[in-house]
Amino acid sequence: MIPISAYLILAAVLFGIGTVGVLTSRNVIVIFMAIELMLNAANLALIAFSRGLNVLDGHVFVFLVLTVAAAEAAVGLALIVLIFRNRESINIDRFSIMKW
Amino acid sequence: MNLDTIVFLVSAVVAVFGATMMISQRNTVASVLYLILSLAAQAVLYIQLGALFLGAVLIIVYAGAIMVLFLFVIMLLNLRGNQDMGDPPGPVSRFTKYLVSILLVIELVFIIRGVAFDTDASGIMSMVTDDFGSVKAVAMLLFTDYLYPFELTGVLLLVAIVGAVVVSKREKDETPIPADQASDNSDRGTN
Amino acid sequence: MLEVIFISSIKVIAVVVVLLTGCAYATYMERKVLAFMQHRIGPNYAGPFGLLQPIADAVKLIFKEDVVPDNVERLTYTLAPMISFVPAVLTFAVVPFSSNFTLFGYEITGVISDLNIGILFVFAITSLGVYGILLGGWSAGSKYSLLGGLRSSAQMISYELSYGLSIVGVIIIANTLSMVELVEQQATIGSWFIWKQPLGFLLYITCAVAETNRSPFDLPEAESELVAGYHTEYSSMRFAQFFIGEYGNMLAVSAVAATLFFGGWQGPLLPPVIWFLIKVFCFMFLYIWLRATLPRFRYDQLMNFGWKVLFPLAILNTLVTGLWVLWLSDVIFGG
Amino acid sequence: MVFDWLTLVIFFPLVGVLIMLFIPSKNHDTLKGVSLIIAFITMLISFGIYYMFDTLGNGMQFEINETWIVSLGINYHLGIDGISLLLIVLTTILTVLCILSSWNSVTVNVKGYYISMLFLSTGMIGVFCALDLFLFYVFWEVMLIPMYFIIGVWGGPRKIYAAIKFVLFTMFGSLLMLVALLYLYFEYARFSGEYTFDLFKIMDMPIAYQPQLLIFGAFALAFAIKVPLFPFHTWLPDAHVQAPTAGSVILAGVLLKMGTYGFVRICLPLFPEATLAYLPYISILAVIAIIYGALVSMVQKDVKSLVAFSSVSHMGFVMLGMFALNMEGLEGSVIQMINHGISTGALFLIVGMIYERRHTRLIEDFGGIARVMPTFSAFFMIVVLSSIGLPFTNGFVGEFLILLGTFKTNVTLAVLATSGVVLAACYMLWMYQRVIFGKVTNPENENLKDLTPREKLILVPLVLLIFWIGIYPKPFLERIEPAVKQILVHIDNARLADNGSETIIEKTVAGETETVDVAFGEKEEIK
Amino acid sequence: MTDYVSTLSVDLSLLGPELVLLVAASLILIFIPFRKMNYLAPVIAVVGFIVSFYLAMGQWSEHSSGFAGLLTCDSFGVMFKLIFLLASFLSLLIAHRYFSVKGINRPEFYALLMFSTMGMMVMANTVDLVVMFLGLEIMSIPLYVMAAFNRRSLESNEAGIKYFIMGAFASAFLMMGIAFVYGAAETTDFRRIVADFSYIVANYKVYLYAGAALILVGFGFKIAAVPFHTWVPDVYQGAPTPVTAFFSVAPKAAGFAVMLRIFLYGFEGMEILSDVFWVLAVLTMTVGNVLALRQDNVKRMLAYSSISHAGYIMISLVVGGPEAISSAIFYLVAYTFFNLGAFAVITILETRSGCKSDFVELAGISKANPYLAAVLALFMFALSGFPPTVGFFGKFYIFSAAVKSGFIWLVVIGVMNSFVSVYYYLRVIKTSYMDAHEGQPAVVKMVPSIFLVLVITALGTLGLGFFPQKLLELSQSAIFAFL
Repeated sequence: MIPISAYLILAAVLFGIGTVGVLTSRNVIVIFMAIELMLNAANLALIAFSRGLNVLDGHVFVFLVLTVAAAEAAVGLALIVLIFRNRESINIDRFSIMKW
Repeated sequence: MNLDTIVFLVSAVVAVFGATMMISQRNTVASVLYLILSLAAQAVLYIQLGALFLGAVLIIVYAGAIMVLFLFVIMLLNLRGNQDMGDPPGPVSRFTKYLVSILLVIELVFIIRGVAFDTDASGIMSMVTDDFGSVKAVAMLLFTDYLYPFELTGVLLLVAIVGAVVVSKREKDETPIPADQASDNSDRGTN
Repeated sequence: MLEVIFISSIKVIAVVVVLLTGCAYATYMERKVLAFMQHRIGPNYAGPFGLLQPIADAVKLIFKEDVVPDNVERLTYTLAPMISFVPAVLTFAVVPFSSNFTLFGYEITGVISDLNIGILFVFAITSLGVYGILLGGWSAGSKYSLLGGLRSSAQMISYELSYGLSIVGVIIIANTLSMVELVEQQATIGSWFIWKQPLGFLLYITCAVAETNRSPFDLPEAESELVAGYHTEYSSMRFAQFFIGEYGNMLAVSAVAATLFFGGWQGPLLPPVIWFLIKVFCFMFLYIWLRATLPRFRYDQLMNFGWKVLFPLAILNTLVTGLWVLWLSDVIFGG
Repeated sequence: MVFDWLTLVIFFPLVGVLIMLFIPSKNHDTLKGVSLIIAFITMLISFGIYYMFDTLGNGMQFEINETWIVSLGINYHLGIDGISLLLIVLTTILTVLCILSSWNSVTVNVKGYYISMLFLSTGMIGVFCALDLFLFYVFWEVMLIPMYFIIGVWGGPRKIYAAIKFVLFTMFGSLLMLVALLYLYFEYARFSGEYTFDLFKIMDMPIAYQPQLLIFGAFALAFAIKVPLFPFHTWLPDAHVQAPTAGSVILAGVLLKMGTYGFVRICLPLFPEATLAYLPYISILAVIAIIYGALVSMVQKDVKSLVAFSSVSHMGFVMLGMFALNMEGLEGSVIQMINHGISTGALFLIVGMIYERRHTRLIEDFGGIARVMPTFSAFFMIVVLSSIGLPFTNGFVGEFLILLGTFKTNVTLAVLATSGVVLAACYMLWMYQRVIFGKVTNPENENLKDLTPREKLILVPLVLLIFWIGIYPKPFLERIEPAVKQILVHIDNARLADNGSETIIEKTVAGETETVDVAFGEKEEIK
Repeated sequence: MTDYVSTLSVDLSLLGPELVLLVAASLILIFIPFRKMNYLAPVIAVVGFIVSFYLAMGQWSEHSSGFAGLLTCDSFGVMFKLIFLLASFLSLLIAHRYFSVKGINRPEFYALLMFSTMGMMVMANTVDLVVMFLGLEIMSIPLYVMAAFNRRSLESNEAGIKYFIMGAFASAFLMMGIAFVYGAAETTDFRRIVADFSYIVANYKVYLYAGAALILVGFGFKIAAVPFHTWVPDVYQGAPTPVTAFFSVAPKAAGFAVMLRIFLYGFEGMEILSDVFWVLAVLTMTVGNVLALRQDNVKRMLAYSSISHAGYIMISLVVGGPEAISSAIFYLVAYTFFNLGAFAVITILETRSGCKSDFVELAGISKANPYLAAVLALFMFALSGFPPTVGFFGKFYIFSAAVKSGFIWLVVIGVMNSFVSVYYYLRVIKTSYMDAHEGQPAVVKMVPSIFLVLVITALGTLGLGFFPQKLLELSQSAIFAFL
């Protein structure tokens, strides 16, 4: 049997990779995907906990989070399309009419 | 080294590999593909953890819909190959970012390890009943105890639809942004 | 343990072989049926009645030169045909093709794997099929391909919703997601779900045609506008993979339709596998018939039809079915 | 139910503000008229209060104590004693004079100006009446707003700098005061279980020595900046010089008094032990202020900044007298507050009058004014003498009492302070000589017109007051005396305790000391 | 099968205000295709807000929960509902004129505003982390869109995408935190967490603390606490001004509503939180203030100022206890009034052509629009905490709660910050009243909707400053849920 902590560590690593992605990437789409990865890491943790605790609430949460991710994706991608139309770039550093 | 462990190790490695490649690719489409790879590996882990239903949902929703949407957008914007990504950032800012992130990972890993190996009772998977993670069991919870959040997700999706339409729908009388404004790259405001 | 693996492998190989042959002969069938419908003869040189034509085609495609245009994205260009082909094959992993039978003293189940979330698995897999088309269209670096890819992905995403919702009615009534159980519940013709879910079936079959990019929803590869759509730049085996993918998908949705609405392998007299194949090929015939009969939609008509007709109908169907089941249960079990 | 005179006098100017809001901003004359009438009525009300004031009464009069914010124990508690009374009257008089003096000099945004003036007078009177610390703080801060506008909008060339400096300096002190005030509030709640900001209730509470020092420091800083005491005075020359005439008058005449008033009303009775502990330092600072202010005044080229620095010097006297902590010193200190208001106010008015004519304030631009403007010169003379403290003028009474009080406690300081009087004579008279006497060197000065009736009307009441206080100060002193005695009671108690034994305080408030230490202990941890 | 039916029966009256908003927003959406009826959208929205407000007031004394305990209706939540409704209502009035002038008056905006408000209400009215998360998302997604609502403005686009990325990033942290809390406590319901707190801490302390930390990071982004504040100035500057007005008040209030619940009720037993918040509060106040000092754009300045105000409110998180909570509520109400008022003035000034809210553009408005300038000055004084405005009393109340618990040094830092803030707030007044301007300053056309906003906010700012008693009582009784 694999200990639950192994899954949690994996989730933490994925979460960390997502964070690195958000902080270092300059491609908006990749940043966005990294955020999705972070959400998925949370999902993995939820499922692992759910298994460890032997209750199903975690599964329900994952279901809800997936919905949230879908909703975010819809709006986020629409925004990316919008700004690309006007700016012709997906490099986050180019979005600097105002400074970060 | 039984089958479970092998499956876990392989999936974990693939998941991490996909994630790492995803953030390090310069080609956006490749990034998407690597993320899908990582998600597929995660779906395997879900199933291994007894979340059969959610594993399928992960593939259907994420790989089947969300990532398609990503690809669709990339195609719509016709981003081919290396986009204008400018000069690489200075070593200092890059270093700080990596440092912060790596510290975060290390911290989380240590936290988990610390707990897991102190109290193994909770760390080891307990045996579960057959219908653990089945559609029925999850749905039972979802439509009884968690009815309220479930209904809220409905609202959330409605909101997302409205939002996406508002952002992307061109009004009939809408004029494009004048060229001089679009090229205005000067830094206004101070920070 | 080893035994199980061995039997499973044999089953997998058998299914894949049958599937590939099915695909090949689906093309033959299409050409033949179309020809008859148009008062032509169709392929008739290779072999008797042109029966060897698919093999000749395959040989031709294998030996053709593999042309790769210059400005393609190598990785995705190579991957795309495979991605479009694999899901079609994978779908059959959960489709029961027969009842359990005994062969050489081994008890063999009539399905490769009886997942208790079988239908979800089917949807998970078929939803991946779009990647092949999308990536193929994008990576080829041609306008036609790109437009074809875009159209097809938009179309598939749009119809996937109704596609999914159309079978929810069946699932609600059957109260299971396992394909095997579904088939078992339709033992007699009277218990086929088509009778309980006529609207669901119509929606399903319409969406399935759109999902597989078949006429009259074949805009991604509309010859008159886009040459050949997403596979314009493909040739030789890569093209063949796309082709097999398309027909494989047709077979897959047909198999699912047969399983969900027409009792799968259930049937009198004939062996179950034969019944299954008959039902599947009936649907294949339906596809061809549609192609021969209906003109192609315009793109906006297609989208409007999907979102404004099919989707609301699918929701309505789900709602009515749900209410019906609730109400019925109240009546039968006394609230 | 007694009629609430104090509320009336505080908020009557706001009635004017309300009326003026509805007058179109083009009607300058109406606006001026309304504001003058309102200010005048306010002055009459304050006179009424003056006459109704019971000279023999001990403690607060006209007291009003209504609940305001019940949940926090904040009351609308007003009341005046002699000290407040005189300052209120001074305020209302100066407000009227200021409005008169700005009649022609303010031409832009007239409406805003007069609204600010009336608003300001509400704030100032409120400070002098408030007996609830919260209320006091509110009025204290409120008056910053109109003053900021008066300096910033209608001021001189560096008005913006001066205005913001004025606000920031005052804010800095008062915010620390707020913290101290909150500390007192909870300390009292711990002491008695009742949440209140009432000055007299808090006065009854013994405060442990260490925290008392800190709290006194916070309050004293706020007040010292306002006074301004020596190292905190730098905002004053800027504000005075840049402010319009009326602004300078109010600033010098009333606003500075709020600082000293704060010392008298809050610091001394509330923290007697800390007062004694701080006494030497403050006295020394006061003496430094006296001499420093005088010396700097002497080298000023600008009349207005000369007067401004002389304020530093004069306020030093006030502080010195106050911290003599005896009857004479304190009485003198209070009288000197009034005096300074009158004479420095008058000086600023006079400078304003000449500035209106010549649009310069540099001493070297003048000379021989006496020839062309004899009446002006005469008034100027009287005011200058009053400022110096010549006998028979008000300045003499104040400074004499202060020096007398100081001599009783510390001869060295008194001697040093006396030199300030001498220096005052030097710079004032030297300035007067250069401006008024001699030949008319500058041709522009030849055609100056003498004072108009309006200007005379402004100066006459001040001159009358100068002589009244100078010759017959009894009515003022007898009103101050009971109040001063009250305050000295607190000080004497502390002194007794102090002389008896260092530890008496600790004993009397032993229980309290402990809790306070706990509170501070927590604070240390947090730090 | 029958079980489903019985559990489905729920009391919808608890959701009254939310449902009203939902229905009104849907109505607006339904009317969109009928272009001629689009003018109805703001009307429907206003009616919706008023009805919702009325219903929410009716819930004041109701303390009950529904939906298997996931929906909690208590006075704390209701208080916040009222704050959100007030803020949204005022923002809506501000928005109408501005959007008409800018040519982006699309009815979807009002629907989004109502959805967002509904999300906030969901957030504030639950003790379950997951529901909070969903509420947060329902609130945030419309906000992303609203930030980018001026589709033709690059600044607005940028604001949208930046806000989106930061918001989604924060959500991910939040979700990870929730996962950890769930792992530690086996539940996300705070009532159960509180009940078993000592057991959880004894056994799963690390998970719980890690979860709390991640949640803190997530909400840190939402309320723009330093060091998670970097998105604020750009988003505030870029978004359409009425939207900025809304951002600066309502989502912040929602964030605090949740944080108060989480950290002062759910995780009350964690002593370390006080220290963490101490540092965060000081940083937030100070950084916000110091950076605000050197801004040349009023909107940007107000953005930094809103950061520092969040810092003041965070003091109440440091302190804890009933006083602190009610002081935070009081301050949020007060802040709603004067901050929205300030933005209302900025908005109406921006309806002049080519105006970008730089400081220099304020010069001379006191001549052309004396009343507007006066009201602006009033709000600036309130922001900087001068009596007799409610801004002073709010700060006073928060500081007094802190002093009471012995956080004297924190209060000293707080007042010093508010001292610093005086400088830049007065700069606005300075520019509008004292700076010279060239040419004839443009007179701004006043419209009834903005006039109404100004009257409400100014009366609120002054009236509550003079007579805070009633609001004090309300905010003190609103903390019933914590006792």
